[in-house]
Order: sequence, then C-alpha cells, then structure tokens
Amino acid sequence: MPMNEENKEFRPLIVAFCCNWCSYAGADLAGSSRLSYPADVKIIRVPCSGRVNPMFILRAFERGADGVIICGCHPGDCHYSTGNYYARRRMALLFSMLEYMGIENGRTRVEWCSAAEGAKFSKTMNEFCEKVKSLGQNVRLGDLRCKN
Amino acid sequence: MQKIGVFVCHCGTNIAATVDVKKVVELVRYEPGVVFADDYMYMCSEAGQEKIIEAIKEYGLTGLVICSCSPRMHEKTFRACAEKAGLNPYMVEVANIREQCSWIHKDKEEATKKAVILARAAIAKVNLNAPLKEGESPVTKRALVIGGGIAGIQTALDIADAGYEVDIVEKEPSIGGRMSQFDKTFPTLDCASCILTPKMVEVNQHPNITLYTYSEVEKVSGYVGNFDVDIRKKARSIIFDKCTGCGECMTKCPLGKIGNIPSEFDRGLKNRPAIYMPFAQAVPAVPVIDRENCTYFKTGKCGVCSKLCPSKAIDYEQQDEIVTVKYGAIVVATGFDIINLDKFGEYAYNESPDVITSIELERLMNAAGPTGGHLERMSDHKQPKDIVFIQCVGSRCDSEEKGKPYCSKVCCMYTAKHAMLIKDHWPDTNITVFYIDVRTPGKNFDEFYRRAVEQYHVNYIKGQVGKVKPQPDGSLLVQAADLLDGKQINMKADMVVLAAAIEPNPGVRKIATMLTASIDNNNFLTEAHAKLRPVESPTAGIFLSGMAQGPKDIPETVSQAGAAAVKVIGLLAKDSLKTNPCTAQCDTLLCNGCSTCANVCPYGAITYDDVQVMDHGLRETRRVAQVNNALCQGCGACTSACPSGAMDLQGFSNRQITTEVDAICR
Amino acid sequence: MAVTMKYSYYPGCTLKNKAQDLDRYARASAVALGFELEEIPEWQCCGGVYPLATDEIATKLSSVRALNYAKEQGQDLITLCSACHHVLKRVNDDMKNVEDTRTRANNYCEFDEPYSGETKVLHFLEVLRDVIGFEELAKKVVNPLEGRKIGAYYGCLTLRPGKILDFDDPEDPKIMEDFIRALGAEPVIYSMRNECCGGYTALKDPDFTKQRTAQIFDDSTGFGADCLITACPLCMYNLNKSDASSKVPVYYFTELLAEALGVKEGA
Amino acid sequence: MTQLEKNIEAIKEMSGSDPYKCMRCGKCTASCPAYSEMDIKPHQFASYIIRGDFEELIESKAAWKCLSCFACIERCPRDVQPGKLVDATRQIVARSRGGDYLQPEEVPGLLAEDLPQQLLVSAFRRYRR
Repeated sequence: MPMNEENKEFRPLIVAFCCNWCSYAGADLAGSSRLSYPADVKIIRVPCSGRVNPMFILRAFERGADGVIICGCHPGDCHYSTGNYYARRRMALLFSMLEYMGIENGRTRVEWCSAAEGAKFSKTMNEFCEKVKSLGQNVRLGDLRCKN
Repeated sequence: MQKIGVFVCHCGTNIAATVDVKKVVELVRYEPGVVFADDYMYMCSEAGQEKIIEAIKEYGLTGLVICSCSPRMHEKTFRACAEKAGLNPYMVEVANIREQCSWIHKDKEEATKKAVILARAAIAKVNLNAPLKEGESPVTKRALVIGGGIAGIQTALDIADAGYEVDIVEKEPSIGGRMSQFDKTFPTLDCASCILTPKMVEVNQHPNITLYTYSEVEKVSGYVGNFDVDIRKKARSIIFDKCTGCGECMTKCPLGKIGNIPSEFDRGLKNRPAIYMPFAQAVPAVPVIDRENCTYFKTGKCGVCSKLCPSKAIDYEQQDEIVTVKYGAIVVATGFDIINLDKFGEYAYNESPDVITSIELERLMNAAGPTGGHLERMSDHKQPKDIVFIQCVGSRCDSEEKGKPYCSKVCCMYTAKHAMLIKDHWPDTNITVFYIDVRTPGKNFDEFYRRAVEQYHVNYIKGQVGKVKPQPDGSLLVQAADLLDGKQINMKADMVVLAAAIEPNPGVRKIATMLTASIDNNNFLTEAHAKLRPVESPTAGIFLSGMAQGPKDIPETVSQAGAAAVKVIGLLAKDSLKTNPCTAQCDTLLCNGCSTCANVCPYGAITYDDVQVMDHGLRETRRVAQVNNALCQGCGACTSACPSGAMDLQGFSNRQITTEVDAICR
Repeated sequence: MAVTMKYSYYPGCTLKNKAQDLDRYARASAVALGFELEEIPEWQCCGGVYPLATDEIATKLSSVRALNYAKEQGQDLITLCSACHHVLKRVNDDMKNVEDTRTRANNYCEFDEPYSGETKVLHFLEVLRDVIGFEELAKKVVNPLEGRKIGAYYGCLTLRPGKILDFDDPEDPKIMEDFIRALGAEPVIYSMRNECCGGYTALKDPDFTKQRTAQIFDDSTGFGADCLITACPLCMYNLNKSDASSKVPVYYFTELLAEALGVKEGA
Repeated sequence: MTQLEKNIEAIKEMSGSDPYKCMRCGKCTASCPAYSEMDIKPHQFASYIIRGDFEELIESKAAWKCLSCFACIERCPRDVQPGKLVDATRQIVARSRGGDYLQPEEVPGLLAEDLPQQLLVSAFRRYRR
C-alpha cells in the first residue's frame, strides 16, 4: 500500500478468510451492530475454513499482505463437521513454517467466531490489526517467477 | 472475456452516507472486463432489479457484480434476477460494502477506498466464473428405518401416516425394543406395554409399513434419494404365512424345561425354549427357531415342534434370504444397551445373583416378567427388605476400559421410579440410593424425585459406593461413605441394583460404516449440526432417531422420532433433488489416486475409478478420484488436502480465490 | 515347553530371612515342575514400596539393576514376594513408558546398553498359570489336598494397580482360586480377599492391623475356609499376629504347592 | 500463574495426578480401609489441594495413616487416584520439614521377633524421606 506522505502512520494490509456459515455471518453481525474495526481488514468469503489452501496465504504474503487471519466455526460446530479441525492443524504447521521463513507468528492467526459473536469478531480484528501494526510492514515474500 | 456489469447500491443512506457511491462507480468502470457500471438507490427493489435486467439485455452482460449488503442477505435475489434475464445465476457475485464496510467505518475516504477494493475482488472473481448448473437427482419415495424400538416405530408411523411407504428392519424376532422390557415409565408411571403395544400393532397393520424382523441391513450403496439396500432376512425356520402364532410349538419344545437357554428378553433371569417368541405380545406373533441351541439342528433328532404344529408351519430347510430395496431416505434408530459390568468386580455383579442391573429389575417388577411381577432375590426367591441402588455405574467415568465419560441421563429418573414403585407395592421395604449428583432437568422431573424423598422416604445418600461384599449369611454388605455427613457406611442389603451406563447398541458401528454416517468417540451418531440440524446426519439422506444419537428418555425419543420423520417426509415429498452446483471436481490428469481427499471427505462423496488417460501421448490406466455431486456438499476440505492440486471447488476455485487475494493486495 | 526352563529369580530381603518357607518350597516345587530358578547374584532390596512420587529415582535403581541383569541373561524375571512383584513390575513399567525415569536411571546405572523395560517380570503364580498351565499342574499333583477348603488371600500389592501389574482382575481375581483347584482343594471366595491387611502400619498401629485381619478371618471362615494362603510375608505376619476368634492357619501358597507335589519333606 | 497455581502444578507434577478431574463422588473414601484413622478423608485431598490448604494437609496425620493399598487408585472413576495425592503430600512433608513419622531410635522398641524385614523397609520408605 502506498504510504500517504503527510500521514506517516503505517496502515497494514490484512486479508481475512471467513467461513460462510459462522465467521462471515459473525462479521455481518459486527456490521449490523456497528462494531467498528479498521478498514485495513478485507474479507474473502470461503465455504469453510478447511477450504483455505496454504497457497492462498502464501500468495497473500507474496503480494504484500502484512497479516492473514483465518476465521472458522468453533471446534465441534463446523457446518461440515470437521473442516475447522483440519484447518487448525494445517495452519499450525504452516504458521510455524512461515515463522521460520521470517513471517512472524503475530502476522498469522486462526480464530473461531460464531455467527452470534459479532463483538468477538470486531474485537479480534482490532487486536489483530494492532498486533500487525506493531510488527510493521511485512518483508515481501518474493516468488522469483513473479518478479517483474 | 467476460462482459461485466457493476451495480453499486446506495441502500438509502446505509451505504451512501459513508461510501462515495459515485466515486466507486467511476473507479471500477475501467477494471478488466467491466463494460457497464451504475448506481441506484435500492438495487434489491423491483426498479433496481429492472435496471439490472435491462443492462444485461442491452450490453449483453455475461457477469454481474452487485456492491450492496451481505450476500447472505440478497445473493439469492440477484441470482434470481439474473436468471430472469437469461443469465446463469452463478455468474453473479456480491461485494459486501454494507455490513463489512459502510456500517463499520466512519471515514468516508477510507470506506470508499475499501469499497472499491472489495468491488475489484468481486470483479476479478466474476472474470473467472463459469456458468454452473444445479444437478437433479430423482427421489425414491420410500424410507428405511433401521431399528424397531420406540424410536423406529414412531418415525415409521409418522412417515407412513403422511402417505409414504416405510420399511422397518429389526434384528430381533420382534419389534418393541428396550421399551417393551420396561415395567412403568417416568414421570407419569403409566405402564410401558400399555402405551407401546398398540403402536406395535399399528405398525404391523399399517398399509404403508413393511416389517423385516429377524433381519439385518447387509449392504448400503447409493446416495440421498437413491439408496440401494440389501436386507438379510435370517431364516426363522417358520413359514411366515402358515403360522397362526398359537404357541403350541413353544410350550412343547423339550428344551423349554431342560435347555438352560437364557431368555435375552428377560435378561437371563429366565430360560426359554429353542423355538420361541421373545415375549407374549411380540409383533409379529411368529416364533423363531434358535438354530444354535435347537436339538434338531444340532443332532438331526427331535422335530417335536414340526410334528405338533397344527398348521405345518415349521420349515427346517429354510435359508437366509437377501432382498434388495431402493430407498430415498434412511433413519438410524438402533437404540442402546447397557455396558458390560465385568470391569466392576467391586460391585460383585458376577459374584452374586442378588446384585442386578436396572433393566433386570424392570423385568423382575414386570407383571409379565420371569417372577410374574413379584420382586424377589434370584438367590433364594425371598422378597428383599433392604434394597440399595447404586447410581453412575460406569457413567461419568474417565477410564475408557471401564466406563463412559458421559452422563447416561435417564438413571436418576428411573431409579426414583423404581424406588417409588417398590414402596408402592411393599411399603415396608427400606430403600437407599447412593448418588453422586441427582440430575432431574425436565418437566415434572424434579417434583418426581422429590416425591420419592418426601412422600416415600427413600433414603438418598451422596457418595459413590466403594464395594459390595457378599456375606456368609447371604446378605450383601455395602461399603460406602456419606460425604455430606462425613461418615463411612457399612450397610446390609438384600438386593443391590446397579444403574449401569448406557451405550449405543454395539451394532451401530457397522451400520454407520455402511451408511458413511459419522459417529463420535462414544459410538453415538453425529448430528449434521449439534444445534440446528439435530436429527440429520452430516451424510445427506441419513436421519437420526432415539438413543443412537445420544442418551434420552422416552418423551425425548418420541419427539426426535417425529422430527426425523418430518425431515424424511420433506425429502420424499420432492420428486427430484436440486444439487448444490458448487461441488468439488477432480482433474483426472493431475490426480495421483492417493486417497487423501477421500480420507478428509465428511460425506463419503469421493470414490475411485480406473480411467484411461492420455499422458504425453501415452495411453495409461490410472486410479483417480471421482466426486459424486449428489453427495458433495461443497466444503472444499478435499481441495486443500489434495497434494497434487487435482481437486478444485466450483464457485470457489483455487484460481478464483487467488485472484481475489491478488485484487485485495494490489 | 522347553526341557528345563531357566528363570532369573529375585527372592528379596524377607525370603532370605523370616519368610524362608516361601522361598524354600518354591525352589523345590520348581524342580518338580521342570524349571529352574537362578538367583540373581548381588541383588539388592527393592525397597518394599513403590515410590509414587514421579520424581523419585534413587529408590528405583535397585530394581532397575535386577531387571537389567535378567535382560542380560536373556531370561524372564521371577518373584515370589508380593511387594517385590509390585515394585519390580511398576519400575519396569516406568522404564518402558516414562522417558524421564528411563533417562535418569540409565544415567545413574551406566549399563553397557541402556535398559528400557525389555525384561518380562512374572510372579511365580503367573508362571504356573501362563507357562506350566493349571491343568498341567493338576496332572503333576501327587498328594491332592482333597477336602480342604482354602481361602486365597490376595491383599493389595499382588493385584493393584491392575492396569500395570496385569496379574489378574483386581476386583474379581481368579488365579489363586484356580491354583487351589489345581491342587485338588476347594477355593473359598470371600470379599475381603483383596482388601488390605493393614500393611506396614503394623509397626506403629498394631491395633489397627488387628481390626483389619479380624475382618479378613471373619469373612473367610464365614464362607467356610479352613485355612488361608498368601504370597506376601507382610500379610503373613499381620495375619499371624491376629487374635481373632475366627483365626485359622495361614500358609504361603508355595508350601501347599510343595505338599501337593510331594516335595515338601525334602525341601 | 499465581503462587497457588504453581503449588498445585508442583503437586500435579509430583503425583502424576490431576486434582481438578475430581467430581467428588467419594468412591475413594467409601473404599478406604483406613477411613477411621484419617482426619482428612481421601476425597478431600483434591479439594484441599485446589483450595491451597497445604498447611492443613501437612499438619494432618492422614498422610501417615494411608495404607498405600491402592484401592482408591484402582476404583477412582475420574483417574484422579487420590492415593497419589496422599503420597505427594507425604513427600512434601518429609522433604520440606524433615518431619519424619518414624525415628530410628524408636525402632528397637517396636521390633517383634518374627517381624519381617519387608515391614521395616516399607515403613522406613513410607514414614521417612
């Protein structure tokens, strides 16, 4: 994101993957309850947190995202029974690998948020933004094939 | 290249107050693929929709992006609108600029910027959308209920009354299940047989219900609306149509007196002949020959029943028969049993005949039971004066080998029932109940338990019993502690009744595997959603009824049975099923047949097939995954698990999501 | 069955002194049954009780040495005393399954090869049941103990904790009853058979131990026992000290075994 | 972590048992052959530890009256195994205060002629560090 010359404040770019059944609905509830969180968060709707392929996250970092958060249904509540369990295990592994590559753990997060938890969604996003902000701009993950 | 129209909604001031709608229109106009962009006060209104339809026709639009409220609100509306104009409804994407933008941001410049980014992401996605067609699969208008207890009976009756055909498969010779073994029911104390038997008869006479008793489900294939089920009808050794149920054979079977074959129905408290009906009110009233024990089958000699049968209904040559039937829906109502108590040696269940389980007590209290309803000790046939009840035997137990981690839910109530029934018949009996917690949530339940204490003076003591010690004088010494009074108790009893933990019928594992219905660690069937879809299995077309899903009492079972029936009726009422087109697809050229996807699929929608593929000019046979679109629910678990990238999800494809990421990160 | 099976044998402190009968009759019976007990040289006392605190290590080392010795001989390790049986099996389980204990014990002991629970520990009764077989034993009995009604007194240490000792069902054991049947006598089943005799409290609270043993005698004789058998020297001591009116003789199980096998006199 | 939580953690570590799993069913206390001798009953050990009443536990004679017969350990439905908590308490007392229940000087007076060595060894292990 280009920085505004006058306003030196760093604004992170955050991609949030939200599952259609719980957390996307939770985000809608945060909206209808007018519980604000920074505009830095952009949500992508996926059917299930288990749909989030690690490639999407790598892509986001590669393209300059400063933080990525995956939100799903609470354990045991997954609309598809088990998708969030897979997501949880997959992301634990991916995040530790990302940390090894220099992308701090604070820039990645998995959170459970139900359709009724608008307040939690907003709070989570605020916290996450603060955290990513404190870490500063992300070092770009470069894919040599994508270099132009 | 798509021709995309972008429509930005003001939603009155809901959006327009924080997002500069006009600016959004200007900025997205030059996005790749966009040929038209406009804004309107209320996009979802009739006039708004009209605007969309006109634009589709005028500009030959192939894709739509609506920047408005949440897709959870109006995606359906706009898809229908597109369809009206002849556009495939799956060519529509919604950018959520209300709930996820205008409503949560205050700074107009910031909100406008975000709205543009969200619109760009949606536009990028639509560029990759492809028309999708909802599939159709026909529905066989017949249901199968597995299990003929109260849960299965009620479900079958409700479905049959709605006009659909139902088959019940019951592995025992008679329907009736556990409830038929009970004496009275809580909290009203009406007699179990009096309320169950009429329902059993109704099932038998219902024109829409077919009974397969002494039968088991052998094989299941197919999917929702189209199951093929093989049912094994075990050989009864009786010609069904000839038998009049007169019972002559059973009374004359020589093994009735000397056979020592324990009656399953009476929980081994009584013996039965080798040709038998489990109980007098059995439905159907046709006996069965227990070939394992029958002298004729063991030695080829005897044949008494065959000689005496007035209707010549005995057929020793009968074979098991397999019938294959098509069903649209399947209900699992396999019920429960109590756990094996071998691991609870401290309670002397195997050591003393006077230590019994609650189900055995039901039989001992039942007028049709082994003692004609007279409560007596099995050791000396004396009427017990002091009776001790032990709660939670194996329930709430951390050790997997010994018990179950859950509360069995019904024991507190049936124990209060037993205590009161005994006191009603024999008021000078002393009854002590050792409990950990008394749990009585339910209508009129706590009142019921309090009645046992206040009116019947049943002695409730908090503290689990440590050991039951059979004494030389034939009594039982119960060693316990009263935790509230702080003293150890050594109490003599004539009879000890154990509230053994409930577990799902052990046969359910096999059935769940056949149905690809998931079960939990305790072998209870899993619901599609614990709160919102409690009577459906995650596998489409499979429904749950009764204890197979979790511990519950009779009224709860009946309500759940009705709920399951409604879900079945809702399914059978359709002539065909529309299938969600956002399903997974396998690229056979990339698939390496590793089975990873099938392992994560919660619906059993993935199978494997050998296909011929051309790879670099070579013809090869490969084992590749195939997705059954009728079963796939579109969760995408397989797509993230697939190591070779062969699995993709229509409507949320890898490329579509990646391009959204790119658009956001631009 | 091999011609002569050889076992490493861990007698323990008491069998060398106050409980010589338990040891002596076992050796004689083993010969009669065709197996050999090779006493481990320089064995050290097991400590009598298994330390429940997870960070204890020094008190487990003597057992580890005995276990390792048996491993080096390539033999199973046999014990007779309930306490040794209990301690050895539990320490062996720790060496197999508790990494911390295994690492530290090996650091102390410096064996040629680290020990990690390879040895199989057997109670003498388990050899009779699982290797010889009670049916086989019954065939070798020359003086069946006919007409005797014998109560098996298990106590606590032979059975519990059932999961680790894997000796028999801790609440409803059968091994000693089957043993009694094999000798031609009739077992008496009574519920105090697996209840504690009072154990080491005999040292400072002898009155309490007497209450416990009186209950054991009352219960067993109530069911008609004319004598009790035990595998534990401490149970033996406590039962013998009893002044209960229902008191009956108490024998080590090996004594009755030797008697039935006709080797008691020579032992 | 508060100091209390640390202490509880230490006991959990030493005993290999989790007092929070206790559901107060009392099967241990019902089974305990030394019930009459124990001033704090087996089922209470979990609550004393959770509350942090370590002083009272240390002062009590219950830890010395436990027979280590493992009946509570065998029967506990929650895998709390109170006997292990009792033993951990005993260890804490013996290690921290040297408050041994048995002094070597006492022994000659307690010896009986046929007393098995096992008894002395066990008692020393149990009653002293």
